[in-house]
Amino acid sequence: MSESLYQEIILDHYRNPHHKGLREPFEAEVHHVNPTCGDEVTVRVHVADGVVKDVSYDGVGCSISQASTSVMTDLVIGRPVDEAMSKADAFLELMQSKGTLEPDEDALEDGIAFAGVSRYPARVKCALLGWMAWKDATAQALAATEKEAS
Amino acid sequence: MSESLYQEIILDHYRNPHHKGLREPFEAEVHHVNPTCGDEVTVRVHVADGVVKDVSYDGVGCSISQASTSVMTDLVIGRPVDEAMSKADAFLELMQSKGTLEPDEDALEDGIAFAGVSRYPARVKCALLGWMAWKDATAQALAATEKEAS
Amino acid sequence: MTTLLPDLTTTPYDVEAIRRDFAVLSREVNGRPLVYLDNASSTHKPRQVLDAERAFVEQHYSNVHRGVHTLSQEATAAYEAARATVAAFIGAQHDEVVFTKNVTESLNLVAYSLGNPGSPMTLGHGDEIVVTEMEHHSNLVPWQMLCERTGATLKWFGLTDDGRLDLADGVITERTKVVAFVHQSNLLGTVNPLPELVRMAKAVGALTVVDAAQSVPHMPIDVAALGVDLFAFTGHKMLGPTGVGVLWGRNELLSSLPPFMGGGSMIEVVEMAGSTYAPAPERFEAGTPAISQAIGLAAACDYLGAIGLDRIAAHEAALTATLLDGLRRISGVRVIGPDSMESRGSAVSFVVDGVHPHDVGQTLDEIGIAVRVGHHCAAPVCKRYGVPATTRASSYAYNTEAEIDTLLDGIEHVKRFWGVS
Amino acid sequence: MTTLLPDLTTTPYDVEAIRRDFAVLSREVNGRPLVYLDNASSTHKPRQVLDAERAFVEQHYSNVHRGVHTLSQEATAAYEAARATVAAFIGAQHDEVVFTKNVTESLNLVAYSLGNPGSPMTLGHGDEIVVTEMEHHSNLVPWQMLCERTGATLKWFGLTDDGRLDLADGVITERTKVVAFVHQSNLLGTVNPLPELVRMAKAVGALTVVDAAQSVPHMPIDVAALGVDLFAFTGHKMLGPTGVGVLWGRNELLSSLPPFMGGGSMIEVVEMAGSTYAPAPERFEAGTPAISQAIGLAAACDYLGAIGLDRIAAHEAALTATLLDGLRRISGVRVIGPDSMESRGSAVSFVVDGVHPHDVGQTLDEIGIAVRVGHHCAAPVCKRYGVPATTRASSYAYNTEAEIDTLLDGIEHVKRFWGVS
Ligand SMILES: Cc1ncc(COP(=O)(O)O)c(C=O)c1O
Ligand SMILES: Cc1ncc(COP(=O)(O)O)c(C=O)c1O
Repeated sequence: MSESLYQEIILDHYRNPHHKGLREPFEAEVHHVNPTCGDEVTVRVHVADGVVKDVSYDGVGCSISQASTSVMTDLVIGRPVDEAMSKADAFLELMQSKGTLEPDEDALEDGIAFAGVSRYPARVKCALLGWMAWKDATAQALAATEKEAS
Repeated sequence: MSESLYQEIILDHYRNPHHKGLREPFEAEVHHVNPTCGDEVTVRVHVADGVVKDVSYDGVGCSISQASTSVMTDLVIGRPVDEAMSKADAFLELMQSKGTLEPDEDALEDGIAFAGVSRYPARVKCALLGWMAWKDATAQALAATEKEAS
Repeated sequence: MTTLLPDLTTTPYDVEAIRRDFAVLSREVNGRPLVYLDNASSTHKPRQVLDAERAFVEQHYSNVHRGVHTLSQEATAAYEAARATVAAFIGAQHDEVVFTKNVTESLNLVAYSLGNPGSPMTLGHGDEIVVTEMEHHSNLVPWQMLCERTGATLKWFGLTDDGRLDLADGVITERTKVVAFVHQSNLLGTVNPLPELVRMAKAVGALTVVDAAQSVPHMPIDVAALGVDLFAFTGHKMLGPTGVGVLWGRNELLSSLPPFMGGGSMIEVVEMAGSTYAPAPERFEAGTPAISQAIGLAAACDYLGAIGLDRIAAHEAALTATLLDGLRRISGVRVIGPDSMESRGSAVSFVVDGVHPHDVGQTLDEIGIAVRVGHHCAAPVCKRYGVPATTRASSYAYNTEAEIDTLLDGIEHVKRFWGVS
Repeated sequence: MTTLLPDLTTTPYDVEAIRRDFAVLSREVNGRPLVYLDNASSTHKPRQVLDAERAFVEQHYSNVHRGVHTLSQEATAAYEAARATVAAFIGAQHDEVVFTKNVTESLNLVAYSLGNPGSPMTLGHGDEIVVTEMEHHSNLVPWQMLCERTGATLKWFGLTDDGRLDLADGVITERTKVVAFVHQSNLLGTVNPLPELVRMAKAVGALTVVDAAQSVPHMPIDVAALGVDLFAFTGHKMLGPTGVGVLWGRNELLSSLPPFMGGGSMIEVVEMAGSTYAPAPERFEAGTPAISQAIGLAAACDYLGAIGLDRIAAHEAALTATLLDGLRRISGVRVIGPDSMESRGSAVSFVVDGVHPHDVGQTLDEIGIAVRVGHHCAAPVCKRYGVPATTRASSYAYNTEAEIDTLLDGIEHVKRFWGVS
């Protein structure tokens, strides 16, 4: 099953998710649901000095949504928000590529294991669930910190 | 064009309609319209002693509706209402036969020329316009005379 | 269980002959022969249906109802003959069948018509519409929307733990105007007690509306004998094309309802200041209908009729019994819906402990097995049984015992792959 | 007149090659070669369209949007690719195209949505909806019904004697909420001054809704450049299958409108107590869509695109000019609609003095010529011009000059047969 959606990397993240669990401190928490399959994720974001200090999460869902959220935390934690956002954009682009894009391993690291998912429109939403929640939470966190600052 | 819808009999009645024009006396007058093609007919009925004494009419429309109304008057005027009604039923049956019925010349006389029309659903309504108006008017005339009698 | 089935040995059911009519069934998926068990979602179409449509389009096509030229007459005759065939298939009269685009439109048609000016019932605050908790969204959302438009209240029958309707007292009351329910649930497989529901509705003078999307394809139906008021189903679940559905109702009832969509063919006299409408079925067929699709659906009815709905039902029952038996033997698998053959159809939903339905479905797909995963457009049922989604296998006339065995083996494979065995 | 046409000699238009793609065009009717001039009612479908549908159904069919299995992914991809093709055909974005069953549904969708709870406009007494006197019933009756439901008032632009809109002042006012009009009249052939109407509507902030059933098949359209709000057309008039239509609107606008029909696929979260809805286009596609028909329509767009809409328009213009010229030369024939080539399409309505349109049409059919007779679902236009009905000849990409000549000879025959020459 070399063409399987379920690359070893995905299965590893699914079985042993990174950074899972809800932690403090955080400036924003969001809850996203994929209504077509019931997958849910709660994401907390802690940003300071323009850097993603922590992302913690909890959720239920299929292997793709769980593994992709785990990979996402690896990719964004510790990075400047701008850089993390551009990774999110790169992942989004990969997911919308319908299998036509050669993924950039330097940028996406373990995320490249999801390239095959882009051929399965029904699963793309799963792969994006955690990422979209993170983007949403980060935007809220930035807005909240700006408000405090002003 | 031996299979033409336009049998000589139909063309004759169309060119020289029988009993056309509105006359007195009459107990009921109706106005029927075929909304899909704008054909219209006004029919007056004079019944007495259970007999169709006169049917007069005026109208505009295609050859089929005009000729069929003319044939109708030939068939019903002077006959007992029951007998006329059964002619109307025979004509209706012929029209609904989709070309499968052998028309009864004794009963329908010139009306048999319309047998071919039954193969053209869009024209069946034309052929029935005058007949339906006559049935309607006759029912009203009977109701009116009964009321007077009672 | 076997006593429930007619004797298939005296009239052998030739599933292989049937399969040859469906091109896709000889396809491979991921290197394995396709095992198509997603029939509750949609069925494949035999070449007889495709041929009927094509022959019509290539030789007799034209718009219907509006012309005197030969093609128009032929097309009208073919379209009306299709209506007669579909009507006969459910024991109905020709003028009782309205063609729609799918059962969803059929149900929306009713929900809109009943709330439109001229409706024989006035709906407002205090009036109640009753559905069930096992409705497909297509027989739930239209009623929610009708209630929102009119101020009526939506009520529903809940479900028992074993996937049946809980026909509790007090749901149907003197205020109930409409009782709308699914004949056979697409998620649970449950066949609902239609006579009982009709009796309860009639006792309070409520109109009955039946979503028969999953029953008409799978059992012989004599709609005239059911005592229901309106009855709707969809072509693509019964070997017919997409794009065509049906609403059945007695002509007097249909012709007493105000129109749904306005436009060509449904009118009588149109003036700028206002219009009058044709009687049913035309009243509800605004615009150019799904002409060739209606003809395809009639061909599907002929095809099903030639096999025999009773024999199809028996064939499915045998497959379903095998499937339920097999699932019972796999640990960690739970059926959502009736676990017995009593009053149930061939749609079997289940969950595999520890494996998300998406992963069950995808892993089965990797070995060529097509099942559906998700909430099957019946989200409240998932909620009721505390699952986010289910995996559903649903068989039809062309499935085989061997395919059910492949599925059962596949579920064992799923458990191994995801390490839950 | 010829200066209006591009030079067809340098890029020869191969009508015979096109004709070979349409099986029915080599058919005989009443012993004569079929001359099909009823294209404004519906067009025939080339084998490329039929083949595309069949290949899909035989190898990749499944329901869309709801599954993870391979067929379901393939079917979804094919359906969404069809949406993208249709969108590109009119210069639109993928998420701006809603598939409906026909243009009639597209227009009813808008009329219902605008009156439903959550509509961005409130409609009631004092509000006005403006149409024209040349609307097809499908763009008239839905607005009459909306006015009946909401208490709004219907107003309309009248017609001039030569078949044009009379853009009188005072029809559109500050109270106008919607201006709905036909782009090209199916009865008169008139192409309406769309920019002018859009300007008038925008000046008062009214929404524009365009019935493009007769324009999209016959002229290149860049919908994004038109400045209209909602734009609707139908598949079967542009070489596509029956059972599929389109509504175009910018995604922001579509997603701001409340739903029309409720059911599967158009929802986000469904609970018994209430539901939320998906964004457009899904919001307006309740139930299983016309999957294979959308794929057929995309194939039709590809086919038309390969010929070139500008070249088709030029070809039709040449045929129409020949027809109008010829009709002018026959005494006792009167064209209803513009008698010049300026801003007119290929639908030409006429009356033959002394012969009822039914008899004109039937007599032409007896020599193989298919034209439409009646009010063409635009009864108010007939009334305006004082005729009960008209005969209408309408050409398309596959018609020939020889066929127009046959029609003109046929009209002479009609006159002789009915003794009015
Ligand atoms: C201008 C116009 N609008 C609307 C329609 C209705 O199209 P449909 O029947 O496909 O809904 C037609 C064709 O009948 C038309 O010509
Ligand atoms: C019970 C039931 N009702 C309604 C529907 C909706 O059918 P359609 O999508 O053809 O409108 C379905 C299938 O999806 C169904 O199973």
